[in-house]
Amino acid sequence: MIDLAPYVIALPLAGALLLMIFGKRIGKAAGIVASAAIGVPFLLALAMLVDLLGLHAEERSVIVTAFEWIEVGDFEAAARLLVDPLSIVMVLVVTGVGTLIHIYSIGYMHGEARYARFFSYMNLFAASMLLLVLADNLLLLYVGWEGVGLCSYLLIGFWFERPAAANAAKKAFIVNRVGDFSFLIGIFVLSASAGSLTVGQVNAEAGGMAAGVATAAALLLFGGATGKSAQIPLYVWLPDAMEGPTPVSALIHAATMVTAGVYMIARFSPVFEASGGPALLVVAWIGALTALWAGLLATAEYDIKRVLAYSTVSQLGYMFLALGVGAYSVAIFHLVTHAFFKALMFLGAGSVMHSLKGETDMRRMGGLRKAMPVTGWTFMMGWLAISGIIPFSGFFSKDAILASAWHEGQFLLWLIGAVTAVLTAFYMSRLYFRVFEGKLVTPGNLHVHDAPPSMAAALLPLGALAVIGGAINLPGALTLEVFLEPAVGHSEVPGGIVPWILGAIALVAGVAGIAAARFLYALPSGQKPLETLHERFSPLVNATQHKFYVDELYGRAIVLPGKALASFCANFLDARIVDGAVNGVAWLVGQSSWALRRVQTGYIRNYALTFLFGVVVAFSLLAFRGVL
Amino acid sequence: MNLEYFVFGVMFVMALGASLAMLFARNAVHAALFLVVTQVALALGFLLQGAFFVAAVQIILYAGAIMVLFLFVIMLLGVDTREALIDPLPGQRPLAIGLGGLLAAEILWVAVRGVELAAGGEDQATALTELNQNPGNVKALAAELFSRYLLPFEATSVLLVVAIVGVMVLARRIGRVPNTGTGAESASGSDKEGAAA
Amino acid sequence: MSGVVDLIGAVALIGLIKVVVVFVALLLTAALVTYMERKVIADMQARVGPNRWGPFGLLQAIADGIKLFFKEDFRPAAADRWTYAIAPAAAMVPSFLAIAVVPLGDHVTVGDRRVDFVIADINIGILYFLAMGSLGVYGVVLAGWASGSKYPLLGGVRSTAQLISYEIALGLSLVPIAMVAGSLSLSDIVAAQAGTVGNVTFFDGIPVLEQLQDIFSIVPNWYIWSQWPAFAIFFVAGIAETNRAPFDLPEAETELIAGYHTEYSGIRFAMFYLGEYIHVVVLSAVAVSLFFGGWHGPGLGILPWLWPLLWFLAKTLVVVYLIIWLRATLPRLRYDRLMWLGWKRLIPAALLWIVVTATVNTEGVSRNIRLAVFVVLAGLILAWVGRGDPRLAFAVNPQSGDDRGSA
Amino acid sequence: MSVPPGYYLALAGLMFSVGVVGALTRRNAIVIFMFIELMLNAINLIFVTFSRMWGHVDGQILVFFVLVVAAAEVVVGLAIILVISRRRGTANVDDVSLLKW
Repeated sequence: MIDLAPYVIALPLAGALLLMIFGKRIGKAAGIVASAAIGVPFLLALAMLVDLLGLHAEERSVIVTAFEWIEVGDFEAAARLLVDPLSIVMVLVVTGVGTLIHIYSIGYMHGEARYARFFSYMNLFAASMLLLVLADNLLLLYVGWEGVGLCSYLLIGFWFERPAAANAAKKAFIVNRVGDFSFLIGIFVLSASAGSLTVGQVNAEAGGMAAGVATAAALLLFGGATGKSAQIPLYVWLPDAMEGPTPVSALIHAATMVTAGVYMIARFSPVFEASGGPALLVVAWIGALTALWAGLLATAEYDIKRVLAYSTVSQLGYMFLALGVGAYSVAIFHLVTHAFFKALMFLGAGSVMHSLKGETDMRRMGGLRKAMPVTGWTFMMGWLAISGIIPFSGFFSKDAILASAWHEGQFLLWLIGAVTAVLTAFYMSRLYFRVFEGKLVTPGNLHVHDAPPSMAAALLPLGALAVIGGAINLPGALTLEVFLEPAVGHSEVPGGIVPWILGAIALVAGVAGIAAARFLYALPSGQKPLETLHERFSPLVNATQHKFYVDELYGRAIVLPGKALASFCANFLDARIVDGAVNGVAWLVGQSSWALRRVQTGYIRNYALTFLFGVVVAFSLLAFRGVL
Repeated sequence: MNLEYFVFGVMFVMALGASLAMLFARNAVHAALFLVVTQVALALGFLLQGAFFVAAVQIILYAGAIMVLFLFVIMLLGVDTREALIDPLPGQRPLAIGLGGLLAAEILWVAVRGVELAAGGEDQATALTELNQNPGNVKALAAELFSRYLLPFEATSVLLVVAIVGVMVLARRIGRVPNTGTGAESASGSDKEGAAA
Repeated sequence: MSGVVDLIGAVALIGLIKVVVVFVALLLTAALVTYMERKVIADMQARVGPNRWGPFGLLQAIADGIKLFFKEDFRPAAADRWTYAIAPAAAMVPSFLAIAVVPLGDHVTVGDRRVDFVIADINIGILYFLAMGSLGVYGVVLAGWASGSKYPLLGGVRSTAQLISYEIALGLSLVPIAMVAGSLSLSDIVAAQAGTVGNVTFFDGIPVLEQLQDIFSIVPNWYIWSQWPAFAIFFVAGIAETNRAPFDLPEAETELIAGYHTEYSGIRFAMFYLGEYIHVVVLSAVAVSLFFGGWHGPGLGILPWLWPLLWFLAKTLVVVYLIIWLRATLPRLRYDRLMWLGWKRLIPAALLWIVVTATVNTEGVSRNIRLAVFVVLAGLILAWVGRGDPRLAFAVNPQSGDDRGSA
Repeated sequence: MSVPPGYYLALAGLMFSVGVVGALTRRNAIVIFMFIELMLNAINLIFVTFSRMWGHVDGQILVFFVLVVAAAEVVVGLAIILVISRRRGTANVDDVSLLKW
């Protein structure tokens, strides 16, 4: 079954092409076609997983050649796919969550004019993402990397009639290009120093690389990851990306694409290891700071989807923190659980927006759990999971990250993580209490209805996964860490009493956050302290509400000089110098032809005379040079 | 041997004199006649150098066909009027004569050096004589023409066909309704065709 | 430079004698032919013809010559002086020159020197004949143009087109002869026609016809038997070259007074006249050499060199008679018919005949097959040429107009 | 001792120069054409002379090609002159000066 790996990519790609060409003809069936195009690969992936489990642990890395791609002399880049524990986990997440989101979209996008096109993009995205995770070759990986970027751009700007959506798409694309550029150079450095483009070869050669080269390559790769996975300083595009349809946010900006950076670093962990301390430290610190930073921003946001977006950024920061402390399998574990509960919450938010005619401001909502029970209850699962309440999935993964940081001796990082855990619980609870608890509030007193069957069909399984997803890494059973070991190496799990204490602290942090939020936002008594708080810390609150002025800073520091440079190029360089040169040459030619055209008398005998003159001159030259 | 020099002298005077006379002839028909004389003289020159077949072809084709064609067109168009002596293009005539003289001087200089060059070529001249006797001039030519020069030879046939078609197109009078085929019109039509081809 | 010596050798003593003798003989023959033409035509038209001067009017030609010689030489005012003067000579000289390559008889041995009865046996004889024929055009053209008069000019233009048209057919008709003889020299061609046809096995096995085969052992081996289509084309084109009836359009008296020599009189007119008759004689002589075995013929033991000359003269006069006969018989062609005949019948027929000859003379083809192919293809060509102009059919019966799409 | 080739070459060169001067000074298109023919004839003489010099017939064969090209050129050229003359009533090349700005 593992040989079928190319079909995992080919099916969504075929679906995308089919819908692109015959989309109008297919019409309403597009959603079903697209869901099938991603659902069947999920089943294939399950079968592949079974096959893989059937192999000995050391042999769980199978290379499948789809076709020979480029062969120039010694250089060859075959379209080879690498099926190993890491990629199969990613494939399962992408296809599994992706299938649910596709099914959800059938209901959510119902009545949309560009229905088939949406699903075409979604399938194309799935194909690109699967190519990214399955590629055994840096070039192929880069194709997938750019492919998901393209689809992200297309889907964020799906409602391109809205300037906000169009701008958000452009922003996402441009910010991502910065990261992609870094990534590309990283690939060049790797291929130059490793002499090969295949993942296995690069990782095998990594140990022999000079530390400086490895560090440079690692940092460049991480630069790519900061773009794709929305880390400081390139996180700014993700909140704006919420302009896209909600299923897009759920699939791309929560579950899959933004985790590509995490996957990529896990994939090239030997390179990061080879660089020694600095690179991993940078990764860890950037991750921790992003987690804290985004958590702070999320507390002041009123847009329901943006809160979730900041939350995503924050949780991705956790994952990078885990990567940075060398706990790759933990990072992947959190990636998986996060995919479950964050997709769930996005879809829940989408369900809310769907029934509130697109309303996203949480100040105009309230008490919706009773009005839409399915959405409310499943959202609650997600809320509890992200808040780190035992036994929901988020607790296990977050706890594992914090434990790994502690174990590595990075106490400061552990502290930041713990504080962020409090913040996470706080802002998610704020969201939950505002929207689902309390008195029923709807904009314009709409009649609220619960999610339609297809949406519910996605919400319920995801809710269940959010609850029990932590089970995949329960100590003692067949754990994810053990499964991933051949691919990303062993991660030390602290023994003794320490993990239990750390787990307790994490749980306490989550509970504390929830309690604070409940006090401030859910209880009537919290109204006054909240206002006091706002007054007391008004500059901080203000700054938070303005996203710490990062967009403005970028606007001043990068966009304005860029515009000035462009304007300089356009108005001076191009208009004066380039055009001036071109026009000057034209003017010169025109003037000289005006002068020279007097030679052209029209009398053929004059022309012949000139001809004779040339002959005589040529003859004389030859004669004098003694040729004749 | 002196006889050959004598014939060459006659030929030289005839050819050069006729060309110069052609230059100064103000009448087109006279110019054509001098050109015929030049060509006949050249044919004599060819004979002197053992190129019998070429000499015959020179007479048949140049003097017999091409020049007759010239005369035909001159008579047909009636362009045998005398040209004015003053050249309307300023400087054309002195420049042309000057440059032509320069060219002549240069060619003469090269030819004189060519005489030295040819001193070693006398042996080969006898080779040509032998060639003219053994397979004969015509056969030697034919053997070369139809073996080594076959492709150019065929190319010239294409050239001739193209020329014929081109002339037909050029000389055709457009818009003339074909008559019953018995009138004078078609007579003049075939007249053109005949003359042109 | 053996060829050069050959040619220049004509200037040497024996050559000089030959030239003089042949020149005089040719003049006499031409004079005889003028007389002959008048007599023959008169006979055909049931008249008497010249009969005042000398026995049977034999001195008539001399009388004419003397008369023309003493007549006033008249030049029109608009004439181009030098060209007008040169034209008659230009008409006459090439005809004289053409006889140089024709072998008039066998050789004679004087002392230890062999003397051939040919002025210059050059190896491109046929081409030389064609070259002289093409130079003959100038007399007509220049006369027409130089007279400064419209009828001569029209005659000149007509003859220009006519001559260069028929020259092609004339040249092409000689190619098959060169092919079968393997030489361009007239002497070689004549030599190739020596003897008789010999044993023909074509009729072997056919009872009666088998007996007839013996007849071939006395039939002379002339090219006329196998090359008669070439002879037909040559003869027609040759008559057109000489501007004689029925192709005498340049001087068609009903249309152009006397064509290119309208303005000429006296000795210059005589030169045109003489040139034409010399041309006729030379044409006949060449035809005899090419197709009728030249000077070959049975002779008696005494004076062996004389008989070939006599045979040659006799054969030539027969051909001349044929030409005169044509003049007395056929009406003049209309100009477009002339062009039609030249371009659309004679040239294609000549080309076709070249192909046939080349095919049939391929190595390894048996003589019988050659004969059979000859008979069939020659018949087909004859039928095609004789089919006539389809436009004529249309003129007679408009409904039957086929093949006039190109008109 | 036969005439050295240099003499022939000199004659050809002189004839060629005469042809050049004639083609440049005369105005009648047909006459210009004749001078071009004169130049071609001079070239033919050169070919034949070289043929004798080197003792093979290649030069004479080239004369054929020159002849063919000359024939084709004359035929087409005269037809063009014929057409121009019919249209514009002149064969003077200076009257046909359209080849300019």
